[in-house]
Amino acid sequence: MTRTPTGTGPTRRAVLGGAGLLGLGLALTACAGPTGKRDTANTVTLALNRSLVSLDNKLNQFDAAVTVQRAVRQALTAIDEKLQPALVLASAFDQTSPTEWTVQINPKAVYSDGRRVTVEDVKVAMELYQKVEGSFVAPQFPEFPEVIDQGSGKFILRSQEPIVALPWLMSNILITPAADNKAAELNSGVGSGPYVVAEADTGTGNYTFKINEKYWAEPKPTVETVYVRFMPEESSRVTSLRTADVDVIDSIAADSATQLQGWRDVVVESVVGTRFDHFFFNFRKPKNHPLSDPEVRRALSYAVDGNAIANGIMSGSVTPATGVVPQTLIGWAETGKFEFDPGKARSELERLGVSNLDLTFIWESGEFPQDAATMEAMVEFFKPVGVNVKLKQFEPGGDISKWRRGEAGDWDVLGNGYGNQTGLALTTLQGMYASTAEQAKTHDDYHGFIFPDIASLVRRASAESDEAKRNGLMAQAQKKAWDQTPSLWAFVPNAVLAHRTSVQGLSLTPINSYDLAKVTRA
Amino acid sequence: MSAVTDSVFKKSAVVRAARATRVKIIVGAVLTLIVVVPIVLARVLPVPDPNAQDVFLRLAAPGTEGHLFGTDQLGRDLFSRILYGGQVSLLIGVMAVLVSGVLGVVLGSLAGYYGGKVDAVISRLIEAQLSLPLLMMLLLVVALFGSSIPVIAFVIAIANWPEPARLTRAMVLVEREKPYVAAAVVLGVKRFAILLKHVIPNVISQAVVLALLLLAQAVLLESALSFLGAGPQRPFATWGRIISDGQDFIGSAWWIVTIPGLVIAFLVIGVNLIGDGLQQGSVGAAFRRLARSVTAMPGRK
Amino acid sequence: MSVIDLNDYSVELMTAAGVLKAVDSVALTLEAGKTVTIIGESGSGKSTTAMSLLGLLDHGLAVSSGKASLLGVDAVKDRRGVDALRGRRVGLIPQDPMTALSPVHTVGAQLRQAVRRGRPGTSKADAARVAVELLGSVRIPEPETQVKKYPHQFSGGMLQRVLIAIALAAEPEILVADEPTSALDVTVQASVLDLLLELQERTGVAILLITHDLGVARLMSDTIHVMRRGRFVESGPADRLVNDPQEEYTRKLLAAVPSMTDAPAVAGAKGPTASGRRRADAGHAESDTDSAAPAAANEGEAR
Amino acid sequence: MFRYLALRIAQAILTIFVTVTIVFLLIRLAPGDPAYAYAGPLATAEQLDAVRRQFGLDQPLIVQYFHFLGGIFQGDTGTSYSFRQPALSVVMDRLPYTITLAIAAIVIAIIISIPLGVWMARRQNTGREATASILTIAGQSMPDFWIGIMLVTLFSVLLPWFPSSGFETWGGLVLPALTVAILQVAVLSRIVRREVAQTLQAPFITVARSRGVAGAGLVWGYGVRNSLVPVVTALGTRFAGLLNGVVVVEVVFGWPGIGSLVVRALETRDYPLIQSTVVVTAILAVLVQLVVDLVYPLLDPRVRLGRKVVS
Repeated sequence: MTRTPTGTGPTRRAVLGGAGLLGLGLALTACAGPTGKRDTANTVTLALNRSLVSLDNKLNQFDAAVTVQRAVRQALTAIDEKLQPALVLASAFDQTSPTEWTVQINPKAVYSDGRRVTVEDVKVAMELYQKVEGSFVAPQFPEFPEVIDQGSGKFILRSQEPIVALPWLMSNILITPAADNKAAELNSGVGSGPYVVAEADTGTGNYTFKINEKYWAEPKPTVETVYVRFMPEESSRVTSLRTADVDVIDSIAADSATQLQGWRDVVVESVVGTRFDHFFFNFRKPKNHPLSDPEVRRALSYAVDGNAIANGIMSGSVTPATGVVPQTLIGWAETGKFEFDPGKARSELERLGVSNLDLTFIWESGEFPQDAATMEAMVEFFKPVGVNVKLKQFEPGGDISKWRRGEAGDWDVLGNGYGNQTGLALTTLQGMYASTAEQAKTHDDYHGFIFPDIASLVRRASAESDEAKRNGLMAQAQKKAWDQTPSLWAFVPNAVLAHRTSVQGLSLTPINSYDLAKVTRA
Repeated sequence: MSAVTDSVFKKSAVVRAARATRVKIIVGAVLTLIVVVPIVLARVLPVPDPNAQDVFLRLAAPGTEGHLFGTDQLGRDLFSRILYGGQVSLLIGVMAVLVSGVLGVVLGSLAGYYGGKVDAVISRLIEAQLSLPLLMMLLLVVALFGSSIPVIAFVIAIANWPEPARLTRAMVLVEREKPYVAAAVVLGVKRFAILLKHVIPNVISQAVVLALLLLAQAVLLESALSFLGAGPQRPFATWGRIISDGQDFIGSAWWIVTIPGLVIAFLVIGVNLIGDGLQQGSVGAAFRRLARSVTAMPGRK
Repeated sequence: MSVIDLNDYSVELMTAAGVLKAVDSVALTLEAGKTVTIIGESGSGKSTTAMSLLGLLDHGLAVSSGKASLLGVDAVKDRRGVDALRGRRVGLIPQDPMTALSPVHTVGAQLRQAVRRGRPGTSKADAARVAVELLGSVRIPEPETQVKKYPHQFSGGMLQRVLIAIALAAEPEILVADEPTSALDVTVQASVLDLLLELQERTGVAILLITHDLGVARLMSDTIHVMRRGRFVESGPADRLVNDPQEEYTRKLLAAVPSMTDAPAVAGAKGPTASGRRRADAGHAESDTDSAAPAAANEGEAR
Repeated sequence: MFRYLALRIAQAILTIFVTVTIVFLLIRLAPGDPAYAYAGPLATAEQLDAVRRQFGLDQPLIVQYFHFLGGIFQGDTGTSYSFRQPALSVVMDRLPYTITLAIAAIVIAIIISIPLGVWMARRQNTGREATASILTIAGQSMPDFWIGIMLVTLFSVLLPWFPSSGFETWGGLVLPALTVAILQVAVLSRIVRREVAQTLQAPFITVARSRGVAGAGLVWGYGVRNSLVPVVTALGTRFAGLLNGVVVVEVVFGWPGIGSLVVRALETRDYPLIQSTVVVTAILAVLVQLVVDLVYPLLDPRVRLGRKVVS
């Protein structure tokens, strides 16, 4: 025992007091009690799989967050079950000329603190959405229209080129009082939605909403309090639903869904989604590289057993793609089916003179349910074809984007998911297949997929106000993209939601969100 | 005619202590061998390929169609995945023990033998290491330098070297005072040679027990790291990863999570029991007294 | 009536190396008010005999046999009986005072505990008062303040006095003194022995003394048993044994005493006390105790 | 006594300084660029440069280091990339949860391990003690995340008694605290057994028995009371360890403590958050160690009163 230097020490009581106080102080002041106040009378608890850092979607935008964000803030329009733009803050939204849309703000629209929704609010919101770096919403606008105030709540949205999808795109611009808005994520503050933020704890990712007494629109919300909790582990979301600690959980894997199907007072709802998950080739390859040849890409795609993935690993919760964008989107065109024939894959590769090919697959964990398992299955699919596949998994938020921009290591196939919040095929086409050479200069293109003819078709379509002509242009663009075999295999996952039977009125839309105002507690 | 009959003798403290030690070592050896032997013989045993998948036989319960432990989310045989996964876990564990053992013994003996400034520096390092938030630091290193097997083994070694260092230092402190060291000095043997040839060999014998305890700790640490995602690259799976992947199927396939955990527990309990048994046996007394003289430093155990 | 009566008493120790007969059929009787001493080199089994008799050896280690009666209780078979005697009718004075008291309890607390155990029914206040008196009776200055002190704040000699006070707290009929002065330096030894003699005289307590120091044996004992490798080599009245040893071993033991006539006159601890005069007329010259115990046998058992 | 404390405090500051510097260097040496983490997947090239300038990542290492050290003294350890708030406030928001879990676990551990340890010490080497010893070794040998998952499987999935995640109701604390407590009970009971058994061999125990002190009075009054110093030291070390956030258990239970926070911070290369967490945990660990050192004198008069010999 360390022999301490002797000396006249303080009396025992003094030392006792000192140590006791310090220790106790450390413990007591910093203790935390339970966060949730579970009076289960008229409340609903939602469990999200990602931490909802903000309540307006300037930067990140993931499926379930839309439901919560739209409960507090609203946009001029909203996408309904049939993926059409319904009017919300706007009482009129008409295309008065190819490059101009005239919009009338609904006179009844007021914020939860009584302030009226003004044109200035829309103007400031549009500007701030552009200022946020890496925003998910901004790149979907071919260009940002100018807001011209016409007085008494009326204004014109004027752009250089016609923006056919403007009503759809404006559903993502959430409106906040101009004075309170900032070029950053807001995790509290005032909105015009059915609920107001009573508590926001970004530390734990938990929020508490109360009914907005002054809600201007119909239907009026009936559930008194809504708790939003962050639960990253899917297994704990599923078990919490069983123990009724949570009422609604979303984006759950097929296996959890099948587990919950058998459970008495739980209902699983699913609808084919608008997200496109695929194993996209890296197009930034030198000309002589085998992967630059579409026929080699086609041959490789024959090795993938789509049925085993769709109905085995994902037990039927996804639909194999029959085109280059989800079949649920407006303007989708069927371009062909994926084929599974390892023999044909081997013979084609031999014909094309490709042997002992090494491929590197990369993905960010959590991109889509069972992503890691599917990637491990890919390794096995390619063994009989004589292709050696190596896997590289990235953690969420890690530096995968550096690899995707071609600024880090070389890779061949990327497991990627591209969400769609507008319901239009145009938006996904613009995002994935319409990159320009100029964007490639700063590595902002979509993995080197640069085909000027496809890009010009998409641009012409987005400016074509006549629907039939527009769909024709888009069909051509999709056919051309399909012929390039952009991905090994692709699928459209169902939007899946599970909730306790005591909670009703959850009308799940393909963009994987629902209107909280319509939710009722039995 | 001694009054100590057999029945009396059997209840004597000494006999009971010896029996308890023997029981521990036997139970420990059995548990360890049950796990280690199949893992080492994995290549020879009639075990299916760990990566062969049958997607339509996924999440099958143990015993279905010859799968002893059932199948995982890709229909791969869980028994063979645990065996091959075990090879990596054991390899990492053994490598970590070797590195931390060597590092610990070298630094420990330097500190013990030369004392003074050398001892101060090394002891401060040991103390600083104990106050570092261990798992955070390991995760940081693995997250930043990639998760290959050597990196993980090295990281676990970094976590475990203070233990052997402290105990070796204590042993050397005692050995140094012994007459044979003084005699060697008189004979003009250089100080370092004395340390190397005489002092360390004496100390090594007691280090064997320590190696077992370190192996147990290394295996636990490796499984925690790979549970948190810091394991070797996919599709290869160590125990920790099998459990973390299996978490999504607790409801429908409880065995994916349960069995690998049991295997880890069996191995680590076995190794700990052998270590504990040896510690109480003949080596015990001296070893324990030394260990206690070391508790002057804030011990971790 | 004899307070201790041992006949053909043996103690066997079960060690890793097998069964070891530490005490081999010894015989001994201790009369009330008398002092019997067992003298022998370290490892001769003298302490084992005493400890085993008091039931202080672990049952998993030591097995006693033969006939042994302690105040009428059968020390071999009636373990519970012996337990009841300890701290009431039998007291022990340990060898090394420095390690004999719990370092984290005050001297007073341990003394009060002994008093309340020895004299059932004493209230807390009375126990405190008796404790202070006892410290006074063993010649400890300002007992009121010493009572609140911790063992590590006392010297060896003072601690041994405290231990004697503790042993006497229960007014025992037998005091077993296991090498009470071996750990003390010579100057302090004399005062402690003197205290013991005085207390025996006053309370008539019987003393079983264990020592390897011939000087101490000659000074204190009525009967002496010389012990070697677990057996009594020679027993007899103190004077007869010292002056006319029969056994070869006893003679060798006595010869080992260095006869330094010009030993430095050691200042008595507190000058001649009353008992000092008693000893003078009992024929033990003051100088005898000064001569160091036989050098050979004085290395004290390594604790 | 005070000189002893001053020495301990100086050592503590040195340890914190070393810890913080190691973390700072580790993060900067490793590959990976935080700008990407902050700017998000679709950021353009000049947006990335803007981010690097904003956080001073383009400065030379030394400048960043002194900026970082300066920041610690003013309580500003940078803005967290993923939370977009001062990193220190994010850590302090979650620290109470880790402390609550640590206290709950250590209280359970104390209540069980001390009586268990004493019970084992008194029955050294009997059959029952051997089984108890093997059980405690087992408790020490099971991976804590696996214990957590098993408890969730048993008490949440099969028998829905306790919540399996988060801390909404007090029930939420039960499974995580139990998971952490099992390992601590295993370790602490073995320490208590070893210390008490060793104390019971001490000479003053035999002398106390000679005074008739026996049974619980002897084992607890003298045996346990004299083993408190090593036991309290072990308790302090274990508690300091727990305050670093039992990372794995927090991840399994989605416990909003600093353990699970740091795992996310590592994944998202959130350097300011990693650094802030390590600074806070290092200070906490050292604080608890100081409290334990303060408690030494209370338990051992030899340390408190020094050596004033009464002769």
